[in-house]
Amino acid sequence: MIWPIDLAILTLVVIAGIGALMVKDLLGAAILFGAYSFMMCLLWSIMGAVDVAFTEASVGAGVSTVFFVAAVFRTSRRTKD
Amino acid sequence: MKIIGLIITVVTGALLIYAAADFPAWSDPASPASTYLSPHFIEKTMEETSVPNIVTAVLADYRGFDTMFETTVIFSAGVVCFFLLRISRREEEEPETRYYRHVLTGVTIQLKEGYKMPPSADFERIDAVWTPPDLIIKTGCRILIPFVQLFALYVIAHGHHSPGGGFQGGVILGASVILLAISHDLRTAVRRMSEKLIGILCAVGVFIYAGTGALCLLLKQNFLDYSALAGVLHVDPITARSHGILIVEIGVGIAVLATMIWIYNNISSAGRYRQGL
Amino acid sequence: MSEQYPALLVIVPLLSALVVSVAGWVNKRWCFPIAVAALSVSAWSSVGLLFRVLNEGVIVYKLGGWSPPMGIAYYIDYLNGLVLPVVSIVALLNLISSKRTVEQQFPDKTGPFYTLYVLMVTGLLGIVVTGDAFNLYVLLEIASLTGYGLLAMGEERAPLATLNYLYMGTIGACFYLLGIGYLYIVTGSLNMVDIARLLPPLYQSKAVLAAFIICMVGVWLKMAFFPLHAWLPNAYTFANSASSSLIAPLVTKVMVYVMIRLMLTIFTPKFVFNTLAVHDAVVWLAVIAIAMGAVLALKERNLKKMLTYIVVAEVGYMVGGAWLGNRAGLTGAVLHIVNDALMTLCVFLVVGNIVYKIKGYAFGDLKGLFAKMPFTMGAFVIGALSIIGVPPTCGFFSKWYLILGAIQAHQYGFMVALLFSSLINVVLFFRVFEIGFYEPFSDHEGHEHHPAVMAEAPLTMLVPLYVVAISLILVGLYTGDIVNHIVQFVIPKGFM
Amino acid sequence: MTDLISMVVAKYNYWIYITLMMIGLYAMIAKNNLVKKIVGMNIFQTAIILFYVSIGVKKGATIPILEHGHGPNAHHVVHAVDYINPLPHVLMLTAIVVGVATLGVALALAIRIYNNYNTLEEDEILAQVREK
Repeated sequence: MIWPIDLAILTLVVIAGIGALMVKDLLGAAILFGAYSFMMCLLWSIMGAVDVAFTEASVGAGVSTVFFVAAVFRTSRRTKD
Repeated sequence: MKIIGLIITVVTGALLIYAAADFPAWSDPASPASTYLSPHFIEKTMEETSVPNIVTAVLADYRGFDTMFETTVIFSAGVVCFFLLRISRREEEEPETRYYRHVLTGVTIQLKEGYKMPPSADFERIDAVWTPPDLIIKTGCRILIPFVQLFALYVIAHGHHSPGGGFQGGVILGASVILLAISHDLRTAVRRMSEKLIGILCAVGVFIYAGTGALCLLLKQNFLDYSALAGVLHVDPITARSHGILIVEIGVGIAVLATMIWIYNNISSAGRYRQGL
Repeated sequence: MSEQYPALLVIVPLLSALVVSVAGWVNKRWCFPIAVAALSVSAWSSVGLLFRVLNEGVIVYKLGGWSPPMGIAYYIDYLNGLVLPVVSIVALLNLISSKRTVEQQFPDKTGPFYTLYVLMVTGLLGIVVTGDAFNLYVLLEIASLTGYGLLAMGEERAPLATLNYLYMGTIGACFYLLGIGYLYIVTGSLNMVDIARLLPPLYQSKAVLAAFIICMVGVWLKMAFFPLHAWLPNAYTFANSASSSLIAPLVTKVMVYVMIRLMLTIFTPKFVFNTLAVHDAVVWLAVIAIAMGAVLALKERNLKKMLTYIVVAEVGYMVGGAWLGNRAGLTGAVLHIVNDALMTLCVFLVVGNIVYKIKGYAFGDLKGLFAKMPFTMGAFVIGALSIIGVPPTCGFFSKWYLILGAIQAHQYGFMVALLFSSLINVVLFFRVFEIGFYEPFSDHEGHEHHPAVMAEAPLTMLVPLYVVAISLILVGLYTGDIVNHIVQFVIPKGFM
Repeated sequence: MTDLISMVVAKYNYWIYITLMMIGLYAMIAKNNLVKKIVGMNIFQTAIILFYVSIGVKKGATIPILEHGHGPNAHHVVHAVDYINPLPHVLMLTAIVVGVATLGVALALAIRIYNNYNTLEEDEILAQVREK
């Protein structure tokens, strides 16, 4: 395991997670959530959980983000927090 | 609410940090989790099931019962989304305003109160909220989709030897149809895979899994004991386990494929299939 | 065939849920008979299993032919042997009774409704029968997801109430999952019996303590134990009556079963009552739960919501009884799982009948109901007497054991809370009787009809209701046999 | 002090998981927007998955796919220390699936609520409910 990469990804995971919750636009939150999932997937593949990482890449970063975007499209992008 | 949330969060976090002190060191090969059950799986999987990918073997055989219910969870999510969102057929058959666009000139025609236009090559039906078609996106996706689907089939079939399996492959297959719906429109995707087909495929996928288990039951073995299939498949019991895993992975793939499209269709159109994302 | 009962119990409903779902697309009329047939098979196998447990003791069924702890196994002992028939029979009776309501409320969606219904019963039966801690989580999620779907179809406020339930339920299930992860990291096993075998040397570990607390909080969230009950009343009140009369009797009771299973099988009473010694605090929490449930129920002017607060109070009975840590208390708690499932089913079926005929359940809608629906209200009286705890109905006997346990454990606060809540229940139900009996019937425009015309619910709704009402009395009369032949074997050694 | 630092360094994955879980839990309780709560719920679930995956990691081991499974070199002796613990991975595949299923149901409910009240802010919805 290469620790600088590891540390960089861990930091990005936390930043993306907080960003998804802070941003004042639901579409932005959905996309940041996709980024969060993808960083998580990288983290797991570093840890050797290849099957889990593969699933997270297709489900978390792929289909979940699409669901979010579709739901935001059907409702509203507006948010107060 | 914010203060209560903060208090609950801090208390939970403190409890978890307090407990983490007694964990075995991280990545320690001598921790109980690594020495109790997992050596059996790692060392015996090959001789007991003949599947090199240990995760696949444990997923679909040793803990196959979990995976069957995992597929059922996805299936029930699909049914719930349909149940909650889908507008009933009677309501949808009310006369609607249709929009048609002349392909060459771009003139839009509005037909009220259920009038239809006879199918012709000059006019295409469009949504009320219409965005101009992007040639690059449409063509790009049309080229991409077959390759995505080919890759998905590879992922399902090669799950015994490499990361992947029914679930990941099914999601990718579903995503290819969702891509079609996004790049064109929902109506195009629904024309390719009708709602009824999707609804039946979901159930069929889970049925393949549970039915394989029930077949083992009928062949006088315990539920999901694939070695019972040896007589049916004309192979030895260990290879029968490997084949049994492949069969259930295909079932998972079908169920997940259909459910992902189903959930997407219902969410993106809020239950009215006439217009979606 | 009888050695395959444990598999049939869960597999038959699962397979038929899939068939029902396909039938919903082909011909809707087949859905209901298939669902009834499936749940009848489950009920039959669960009763068969109970008799096998009585004759042979604990049954172990290995799924996939892998012996535990490698694979997943079912363990059926006296505790889940008793709970299984209750779950399957309650679900079957409610299914038959709610046929008309479902056709009235979702004419287009009967297929998905019955699919979700049968899947939910599959999940609940699986939770009760499984011997694997992680398998329990997966089945819990099936039961919850289908439950969200069923509850959200109702009045205008139902989706919001259900979404709140979904947040709370997800936190609860995730806490349970996390607790199992903590146990896995220190023991390396997921099988309940195996974890119990590996745990004793680790009782002083902080990780085990945290695992216990997290699991308990998760399960309490799911069963709506005070102060984590906030999601329950709205979610159950605004749902359609067919779903609420399935979910209100079963979900909280099954979660109480999971709590008792965690306490007795995974963590063992030695850890819970000797190493931890927090049972006094939990019993006091149960006292507050009962008192708050009763007081909040008193405040409601709406029959269904009043009943949901009674459900919250009843959860307090069972949690308190289980945490008293003695023979009588645990007997009372286990008996109350059975009794409360039947009592709650009885009163919620009555609400279902009233909603079917009157289209309302506020106190104002109940005027003159004894004249209008005498048979329905007759069953309501039996259910109400049982909840109050009048002998010979079954509610009296479980309450008797609970009070006995409270006295033996010197928990007089719990005893007072039980008596107080019985008193409040008397007030609650007699207020409803009074409105139903003395006030003249009036329709929504306020025109008084005198005398009210009898408009009883159809026979398909009345027969299951009366089966439940009579079983309330029968279970009460045979309480002694149930305790002597089944419940006393649930009590672990060393309980006084 | 050095003890503390070495403990922090040795288990840093666990600290990250606890941080993410706290973020998710706080968002689920304190956020006002329904979709934001759903994002928080997903972060909460992924944090638990991260915890499980961290259990499985083993120093000096490779991914849990046997080399030379079939072919001439098959049936050589497999040593457990060479491969990562596969069991948590299996469990977490299931948990990811449960997560996406819950997400679908939650979004469907959010759309239903939006259709009823025309907003996703919880306080605005409650204000509308109180008015009626």
